[in-house]
Amino acid sequence: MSSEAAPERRFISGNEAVAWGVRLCRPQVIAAYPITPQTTAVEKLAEFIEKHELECEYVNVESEHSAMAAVMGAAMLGCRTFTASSSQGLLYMCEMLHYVSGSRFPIVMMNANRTVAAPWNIYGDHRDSMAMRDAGWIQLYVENVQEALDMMIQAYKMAEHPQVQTPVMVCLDGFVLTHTYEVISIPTQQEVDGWLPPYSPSENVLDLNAPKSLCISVSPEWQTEFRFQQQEAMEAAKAIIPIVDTEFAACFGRGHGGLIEEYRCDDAEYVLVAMGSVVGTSRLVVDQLRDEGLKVGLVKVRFFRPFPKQEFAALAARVKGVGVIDREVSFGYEGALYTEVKAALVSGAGNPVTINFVAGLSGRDITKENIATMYRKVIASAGGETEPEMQFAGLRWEPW
Amino acid sequence: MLEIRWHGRGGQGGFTAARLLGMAASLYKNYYVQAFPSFGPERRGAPVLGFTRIDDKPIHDHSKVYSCDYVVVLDESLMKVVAAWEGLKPDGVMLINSARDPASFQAAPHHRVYTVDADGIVQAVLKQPVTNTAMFGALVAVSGLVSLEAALRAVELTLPPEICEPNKQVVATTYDLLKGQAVPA
Amino acid sequence: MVKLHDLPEQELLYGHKACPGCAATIIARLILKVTGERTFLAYPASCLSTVTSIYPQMAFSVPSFTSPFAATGAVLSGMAAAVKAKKMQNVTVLGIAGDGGTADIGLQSLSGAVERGHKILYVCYDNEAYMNTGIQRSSLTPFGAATTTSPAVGCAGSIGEKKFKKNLFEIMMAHRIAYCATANPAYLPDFLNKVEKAKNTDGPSFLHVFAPCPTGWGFPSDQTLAIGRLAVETGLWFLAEYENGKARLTMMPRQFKPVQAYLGGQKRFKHLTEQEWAIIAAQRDREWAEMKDKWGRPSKNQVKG
Amino acid sequence: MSKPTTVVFHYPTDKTEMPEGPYAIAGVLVETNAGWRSVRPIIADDKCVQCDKCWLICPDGAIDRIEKSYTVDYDFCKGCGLCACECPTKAIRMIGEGEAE
Repeated sequence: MSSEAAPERRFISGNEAVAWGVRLCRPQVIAAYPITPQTTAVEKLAEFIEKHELECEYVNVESEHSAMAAVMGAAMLGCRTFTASSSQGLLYMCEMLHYVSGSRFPIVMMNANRTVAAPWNIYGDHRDSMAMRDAGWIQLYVENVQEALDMMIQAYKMAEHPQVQTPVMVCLDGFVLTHTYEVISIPTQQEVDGWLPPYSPSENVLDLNAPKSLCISVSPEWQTEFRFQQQEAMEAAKAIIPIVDTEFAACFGRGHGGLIEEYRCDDAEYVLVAMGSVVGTSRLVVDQLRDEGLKVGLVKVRFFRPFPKQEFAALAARVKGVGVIDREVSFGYEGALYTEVKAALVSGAGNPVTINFVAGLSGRDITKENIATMYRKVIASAGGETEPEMQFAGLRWEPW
Repeated sequence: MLEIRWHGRGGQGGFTAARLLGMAASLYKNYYVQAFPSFGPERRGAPVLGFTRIDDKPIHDHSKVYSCDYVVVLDESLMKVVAAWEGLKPDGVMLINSARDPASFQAAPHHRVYTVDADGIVQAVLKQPVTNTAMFGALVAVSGLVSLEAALRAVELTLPPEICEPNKQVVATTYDLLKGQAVPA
Repeated sequence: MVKLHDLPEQELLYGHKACPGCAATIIARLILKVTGERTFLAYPASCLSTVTSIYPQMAFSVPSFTSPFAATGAVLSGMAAAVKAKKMQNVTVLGIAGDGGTADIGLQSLSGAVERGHKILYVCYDNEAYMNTGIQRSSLTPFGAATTTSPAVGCAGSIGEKKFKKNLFEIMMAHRIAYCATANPAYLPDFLNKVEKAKNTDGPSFLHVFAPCPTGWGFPSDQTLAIGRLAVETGLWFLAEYENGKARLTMMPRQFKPVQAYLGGQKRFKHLTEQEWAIIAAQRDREWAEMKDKWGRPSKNQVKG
Repeated sequence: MSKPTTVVFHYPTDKTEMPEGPYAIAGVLVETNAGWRSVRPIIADDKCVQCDKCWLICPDGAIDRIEKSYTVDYDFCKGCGLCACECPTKAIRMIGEGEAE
């Protein structure tokens, strides 16, 4: 079925799209441990390898911690690598995430966003990856299946960029994206080979001819300087991310934006900020409310790290109200995305009202009605009505 | 946008039917499509759902399906245990795998109800009680959403090669059976 | 067979900051003489990482990496997969970890790596406690040893560690590993031959090496190998290997010296009385009876004590 | 003899001189261990039988074997005394650093 001649239109799930995206990047070592809802992505990759459609070593590790450790071992020897996880698995990997970013290996992983026990639940929210906020990884959230595939390919380009050398985590909403089938375009191997050259590692690699010690111990006298490098790499990534997308669009005919994507924000007075699959549903609500004459817009946060601070600072001057949808909550404070957005808004001119909507926890649907209500609450709040700053959307005993 | 809900039991291929329709629609008129199962661990025999969304514009909606243009029930016994009519639009279509007369199912006045004895057909052709392709063929006939050709091509592209031919035969059979009954949408 | 005189002059571990008389560094240095320059080395957080690789003083001359404490086996798996993916020939993927990094926090990762059959050489240098963090008890700390978390404080029944150490050699055998052995740097030809066998094994290999620690055990720094010899002579350390699915003892003392000959020379055991000596000797006799029963007598070309 | 020697290490003075990530060139020594020692081994060549034992077991690799003779690298010898203890012919004795001056 795969054609070398032209991009192929296919009806596949988000996880299969991830597998295709990874396959086209020709990784040399993959290590993964199963967890719902990530599994069908790595199963597909194992199948590609078994069918000799992808030349790659697949390591069936015994834990997520080992999955990341194994791909790190391979990355040390200069291999392009991939792993994937979710939820408890991502948290079990936590130590390794820091290890990899601090060691500066450009590993790419997929996270199927799922909540974290307890209570036990296999469905989607952003609690897992948000808990990994400070692990030093570039974190991006996709909206649909096509973007999932495209961002796998872009992820390697960003991670391996000489000024970045930082691992990338591509986040897909569990089930809603991982298990949903959509019609997408799969680029040809030739196109991807032309756009993404084979990985040529930096000096930071184990080489028999030029022996080095990697991931060494560093005394307090030097640790700060290595940490400064990580921050500089993230800052560099802010500029490189939109360039990579522009180059991708020039080659493949579609792009997805920079750190954020604005939807109908040009003259918007009230905006919602969201990440992941709920962005798509929110677009429909924006259209609907615009038809009613309301000046609403939508900001899709594509990258949570590096965070689009300047973009929100610029937005602050233009809008009267900002609502932020968080699919997790930092207990004792507020949603993590809200905290970041609010802080970034303050750094700009203007003083929009802000409301945090905690919604879509553990697979709870965020309906179009929920989203419309959020807009109306932001508008009301900007008009002087009292609204709690932080609200759980759609609690069973508080119908929206 | 059209929304279709498929009722089956774990192992009956209800979600495959949802995908077959999506695949056929994407082939037929380059429609935009989405298909997804009722999320979660699948247990053989337990009632499960599949959903198909079809539109001529890109589908951005990632919320659940709350109202349906079509409901397809792969297993008649489910009619007693699930809320099959829930969310079916007033002019919506209900299609049930049953040897009984459509009138024997209590429907709201505007609902159009079709039945097809998929069990009997697949028993003869597939020799096993998997009714997803039979109900897919029947839906293609009553809805006119896609052509029979697109439906058969979708089977070829979705199912393993070794079971393609008998399933195409099943699709064509139920399609022919219901074609005459179809009311233009 | 390794010819000791033919080992290369080249020092691949040099200028480290280990305590004087450290057996772990004797072991690591000699292993690298056998595996040579074409070695990719991973070592977890341990004395070995602390004394060899603090920026910018790098005591290893082979490509090396400080691996996560819990994941040396997995890191080696990834390195071995990369060696295969890159079709590299004639290289050793070597891990050297302590008893805690191997038998406690690293055991799952090691088990996975061995079970999957990667071509790796994993060495556990066993100094019988967490020395790098200040001598805390591990699952390989022997009965009666005082550590900072199994202290002997002088009140009744406070004898230090109250359990016998677990049998890592048998754990590895249960994996049907391609090759594994116990060794002791006080028995150099036996030790280095086992290293060479492990290096040449097509599959996973594991060495459990006795590593007396002057600082943690409390003995003079010139006694490291003398203590190592006494451990074998008293029957408190056994020398064995497992290959082709069969285990055998590579040395069997004809008669054991009294356990106090070994215990008496170390501060960590100084609180023990005849009562504990007897318990230790009885356990030793039970274990040896079992080993002889299961694995038979050493073959005739092996050393007899 | 093939082993690292101490070098004058150029520490980065600017961010552009930093390695890209926490790695370092293997086998680079910036300081010796001579200061650790209060006693030092002295090898009596007339008693030495060239058995290699001291060269093999030195934890620091601080005994150089050149042809058939052995010399101690006092830059890296920590004075543990293991060589003296293990020497089968007692050709090595430990003397105080003061005595050596």
